[in-house]
Amino acid sequence: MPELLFREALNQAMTEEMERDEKVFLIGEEVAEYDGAYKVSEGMLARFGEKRVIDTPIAELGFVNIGIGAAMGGLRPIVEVMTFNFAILALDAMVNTAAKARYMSGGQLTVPMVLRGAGGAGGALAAQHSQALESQYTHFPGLKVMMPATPADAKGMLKTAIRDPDPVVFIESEVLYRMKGEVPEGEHLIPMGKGEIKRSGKDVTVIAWSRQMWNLLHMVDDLCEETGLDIELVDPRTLRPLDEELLFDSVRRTHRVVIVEEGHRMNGFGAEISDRIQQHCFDQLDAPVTRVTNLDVPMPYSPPLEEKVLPNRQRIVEALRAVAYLD
Amino acid sequence: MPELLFREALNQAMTEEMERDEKVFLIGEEVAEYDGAYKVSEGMLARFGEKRVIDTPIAELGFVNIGIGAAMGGLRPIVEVMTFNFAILALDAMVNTAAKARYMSGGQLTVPMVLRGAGGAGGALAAQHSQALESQYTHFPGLKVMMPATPADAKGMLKTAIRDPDPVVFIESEVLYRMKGEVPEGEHLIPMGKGEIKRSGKDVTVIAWSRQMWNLLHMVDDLCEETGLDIELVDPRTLRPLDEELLFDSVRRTHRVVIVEEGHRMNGFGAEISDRIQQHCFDQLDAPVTRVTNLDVPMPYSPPLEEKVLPNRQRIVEALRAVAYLD
Amino acid sequence: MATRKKKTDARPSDALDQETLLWMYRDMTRQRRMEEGFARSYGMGKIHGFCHLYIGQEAVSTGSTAAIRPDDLVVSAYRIHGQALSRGIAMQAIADELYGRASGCVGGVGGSMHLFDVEKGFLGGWGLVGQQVPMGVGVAFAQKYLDNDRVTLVYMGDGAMQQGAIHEALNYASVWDIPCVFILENNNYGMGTAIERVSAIRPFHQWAAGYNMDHGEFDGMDALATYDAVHTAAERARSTHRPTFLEARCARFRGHSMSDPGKYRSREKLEEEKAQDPIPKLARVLLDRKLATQDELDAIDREAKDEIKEVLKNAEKAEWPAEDTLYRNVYADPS
Amino acid sequence: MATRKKKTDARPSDALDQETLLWMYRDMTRQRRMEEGFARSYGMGKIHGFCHLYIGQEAVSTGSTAAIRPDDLVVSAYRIHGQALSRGIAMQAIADELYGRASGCVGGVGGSMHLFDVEKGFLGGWGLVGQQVPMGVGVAFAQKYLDNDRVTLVYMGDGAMQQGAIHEALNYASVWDIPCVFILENNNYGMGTAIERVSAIRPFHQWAAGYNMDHGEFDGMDALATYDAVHTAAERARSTHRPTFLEARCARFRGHSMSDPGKYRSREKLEEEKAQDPIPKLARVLLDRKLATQDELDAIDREAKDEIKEVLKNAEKAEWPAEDTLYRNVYADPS
Ligand SMILES: Cc1ncc(C[n+]2csc(CCOP(=O)(O)OP(=O)(O)O)c2C)c(N)n1
Ligand SMILES: Cc1ncc(C[n+]2csc(CCOP(=O)(O)OP(=O)(O)O)c2C)c(N)n1
Ligand SMILES: [Mg+2]
Ligand SMILES: [Mg+2]
Repeated sequence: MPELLFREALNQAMTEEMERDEKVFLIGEEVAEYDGAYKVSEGMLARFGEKRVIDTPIAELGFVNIGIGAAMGGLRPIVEVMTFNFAILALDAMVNTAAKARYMSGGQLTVPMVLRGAGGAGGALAAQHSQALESQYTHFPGLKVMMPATPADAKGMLKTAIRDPDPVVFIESEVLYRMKGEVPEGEHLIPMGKGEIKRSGKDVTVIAWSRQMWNLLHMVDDLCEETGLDIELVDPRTLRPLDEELLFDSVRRTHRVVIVEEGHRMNGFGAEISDRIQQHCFDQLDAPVTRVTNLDVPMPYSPPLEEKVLPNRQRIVEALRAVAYLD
Repeated sequence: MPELLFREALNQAMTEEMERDEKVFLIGEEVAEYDGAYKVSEGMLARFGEKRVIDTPIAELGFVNIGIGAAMGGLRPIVEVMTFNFAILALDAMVNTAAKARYMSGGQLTVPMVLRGAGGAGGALAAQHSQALESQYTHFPGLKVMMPATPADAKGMLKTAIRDPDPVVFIESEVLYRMKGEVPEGEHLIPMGKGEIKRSGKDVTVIAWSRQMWNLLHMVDDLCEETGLDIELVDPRTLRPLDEELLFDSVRRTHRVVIVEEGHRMNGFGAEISDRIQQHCFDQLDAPVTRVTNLDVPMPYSPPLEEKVLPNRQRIVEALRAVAYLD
Repeated sequence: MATRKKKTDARPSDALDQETLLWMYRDMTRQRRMEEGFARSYGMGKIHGFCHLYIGQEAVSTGSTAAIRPDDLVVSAYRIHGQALSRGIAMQAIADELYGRASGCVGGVGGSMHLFDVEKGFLGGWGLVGQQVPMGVGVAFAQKYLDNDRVTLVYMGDGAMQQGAIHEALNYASVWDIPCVFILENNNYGMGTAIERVSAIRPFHQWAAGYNMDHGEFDGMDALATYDAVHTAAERARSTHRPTFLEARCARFRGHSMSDPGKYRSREKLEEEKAQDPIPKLARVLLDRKLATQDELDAIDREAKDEIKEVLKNAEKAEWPAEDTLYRNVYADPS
Repeated sequence: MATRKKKTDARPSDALDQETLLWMYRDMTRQRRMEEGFARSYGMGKIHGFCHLYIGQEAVSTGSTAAIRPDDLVVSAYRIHGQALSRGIAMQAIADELYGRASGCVGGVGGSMHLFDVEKGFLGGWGLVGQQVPMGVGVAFAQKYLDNDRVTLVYMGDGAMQQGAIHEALNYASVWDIPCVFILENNNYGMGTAIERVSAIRPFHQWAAGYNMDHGEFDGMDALATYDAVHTAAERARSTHRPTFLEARCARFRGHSMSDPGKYRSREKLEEEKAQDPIPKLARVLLDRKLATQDELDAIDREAKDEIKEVLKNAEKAEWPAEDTLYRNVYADPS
């Protein structure tokens, strides 16, 4: 299988879907002439022309609304936000219009669009540019939320998102754009709402997505060795709708859960997972569901401080030891 | 003690604080000449004049930002949003500016403001006007969130919020504005971050806030009778910072928890409470923490449908019976 | 780039035939009688939540609907009973919706603010002031992308004009040549707020010139003036893709919503506004041009009154939505 | 209501004395040499995250700082090293901040985009394009409420002009008579996007007339032209509370941020822009007016180069923030 960067995998997904369906187009800040702020859309303007790869001004509320209207009007927009920090300016459009259009119109309107871009910290970008905001979207019925952790998932999930009949919020990771992995060629589709056990293990279920799952994949062997635990890594991939049976199943086998998530702890998506697990696997849990999240502060700029705020190896190990009562 | 409507209690709090401190002022849509969309500011224009009671155009992002800037500039604004559904348009201002100003400036800037208005469903107002959005704010360090359930709490909490040195999101309930209760006169202050056991009981802890706590207060005797359970009602009042010890304490006595909350279930504030309880009271829980929330749909208009979506008595009873293993 | 009024030239509405003019009269009358009926039903607790009457502004919906094609598209806000009716949604379907019944035009889930009929090109029905405007630009964008010649009308109120979304939308429409017509219904009030208290921008249509966009204003209490302005703008959009910003000077005769006593407006001002009632205004044209007799006009009015009476009777007997309506249309049905 | 340019009248900057003019020259030179140093440090991995250089635009910060009082207030976006220095934040405190050290002007938590010094009236330092503008109006609102005569300058880029927040902010400032001066630094690009590709509004300051606001444009590559325009506007705000919208035509000589190769701008265009360099421009004035010799100007430049060298050396040795910095200032300390 060819190896691609994460951003190339996304590019391939968009390119293939745009070739397949004329109604798919890409719109956002710097997506065309600049090839994307993170080069995700590299070469797409040259390939598809300016009718289908469209630079916008810096007016998020406007262009996200235009994407929604265009979807209602018969198209399949891919709307790129440079980062999800900026998308808060357009949250009304997603929450009050996109999420509710089908419902309020008794099924007459549809909003088959993808809102995608970078989420999470990027490295010393400070408080306003380092937020993991997925739970701002998972809260709302009517939206779907996907967050891939590997180049292969990125491609397969984005293709699915583009074909989906509903608004999909597709959150990437700025840090992962430059990561490499094998990516299946052509028709590679990962179903909406389908998670994956990324590593089987029998002692502890570790749930994570996006960049945190990527990090775990690259340190899991060390973690197993250091703790003596056989870790199962479960990636929900789609946060809404959530593949809860996959999670519960794993928990029923391991009886212990650690959730590793980037972002603020309070009302982070991990709280929702934790609540569901304690509800559905109450008798199978040998320890409380334990979360490793950002420290509860805005993101500081200084690199040594940022390192402490993000989930890190030390805190993951502590959580693993805690749920396994190792001490 | 005098009896006041909930909205009169809020009015009294604002009036007293504006008399106490010249820097406090009220700004928002229809707050002045119209006396407030829900009459919360009735008579305040007449009393304080147009310098301190200010009508805005319908431009939420603008006037919330102006409130934040005014707070940085030395004032103590009370910014009224007609409902929190509309405040999504200004969420960027609260999340990216108000919440982070003190932190990013190394403590040089302060934002002593209150953002207040109606939250939750109001009665057949349909999908765009019926949202309980508290978890949109509790997620962010730097913000505080208060939600009173009674006229007395409304007054005491709002006075505290106005005096607080940090940005406070103060979410009222459209339905409660017309409810009556005893309200202490004068200097009545309820500390930030302090919950209350609103009814003591030994069998089940029921946690709720705002309108749902009000509803519970008015049906709790019936519920006890119907289920045979002695219910303890715990109102966190402030959601951030959360009085978690009060909650844990109650749970350690009753061993059973039901959380009743208005709004979407996924990533609702109840998920955060549930996560904390299972984390800190794991060994004391005799049943999973159980949540009664809105059904997972946008709010439909038709009254019989709306009734089904909101937490209702039948679902609360089922939850109580479930955590007590009554069947 | 103001739309030049060629005073001496023929107006587009001069070409309207008797049938169309009578349809316009009937359409306005039906809107009026329908909403008077809704007001009564609201008072009796049969309509719930918010209910914003359009009474007084009927010329805008009628005149602009007459000026576009059936396959054109309309996007609006929440004061939409009249526009929905003009656009061809059955009065019964509107009433049933306000009564929250399964036979409502969106099955009872939307209510007064959220009427839709995609087949009739009526795309609602939106409650966040001003936010339908960039969304409507998106609808129009899609028509151009699809290379058809459908035009999109995007309505907004004067209260929406201070929203950031409007600024973004006008810029997008102009810089990208989006075939839409913005129709600002300036009834002077956003709820209880007289527009001059909160807006530095006046006249609004003149401000739109700043976006390098054709613009103009018209008497929104006159169905024919509305027709003229919207027809010209719509044909411009159709043939050149250029958007136009139109300001309709109009007045609502009732409160903002059913709970508004309207204290912010003097009785004199209201009387002045009511003297501009668009329905008698069109009646005079019909009578002057001898296209109808007073008896015929009275008959139209009687029919409209009978119609709404019947409609409300039916609405009351209509079925409530089935419980499973709740869970439908949150997402597409699994296919 | 365009600001009339009385060509024959004396310009405010004519009254500037030698000391001030030399300060202006030194201030621009220090900004330039400081940022050249930052560029080198960034290349060596000592400055992290985003780093947006102001090189080319120094006349705007210097000219406008000279035009206001020390107790006036400044609110800006994220391209602010130069403005922070002009406003009196120590070069060492800026450098330490970019190096992420405890001795940075906000203790290392802010970095390049988030510089603040409230005592010096520099209120940052904001990363969401355009959102500082209504916030800045709020800062100015407070000064009027407090009945002092402090003026607030609110900076923004051309890329911010399509944001809804700008529309809302201009309307508020005008309708409420807010004593602020909006300074649009139009350097023609928002990141890689040439403004004419995404904006229907041009010239921007003319569009601001739609808000019933005084407005004007000036050569932002000329410190004295900047001084003139800002001084007039600031004194208007001070004495009448009326806001002004000013457009500075300027150019950044570097990429948007350190990672931008700047392919969207031709070499010729860049050379043309560099020919407008504001530092030699002011040098010519000083030499012409015989207020300085070339040797004296060269000495200023040498001092600036030495200063930044020293500053960067110190920055490297400065302490990292203590771990407990993390938890401070999320909320007010419990009192
Ligand atoms: C974003 C937002 N803010 C506030 C409201 C509350 N609100 C509903 S209608 C209205 C007045 C709108 O006035 P205008 O746009 O002039 O329309 P009109 O009612 O005159 O038709 C207000 C403030 C809302 N629905 N949405
Ligand atoms: C709301 C928002 N959207 C997008 C961005 C990403 N971004 C940062 S700077 C910038 C360009 C801004 O250009 P301009 O306002 O002209 O300022 P300049 O960089 O020229 O100083 C963009 C798109 C952002 N920071 N905030
Ligand atoms: Mg109006
Ligand atoms: Mg620029």
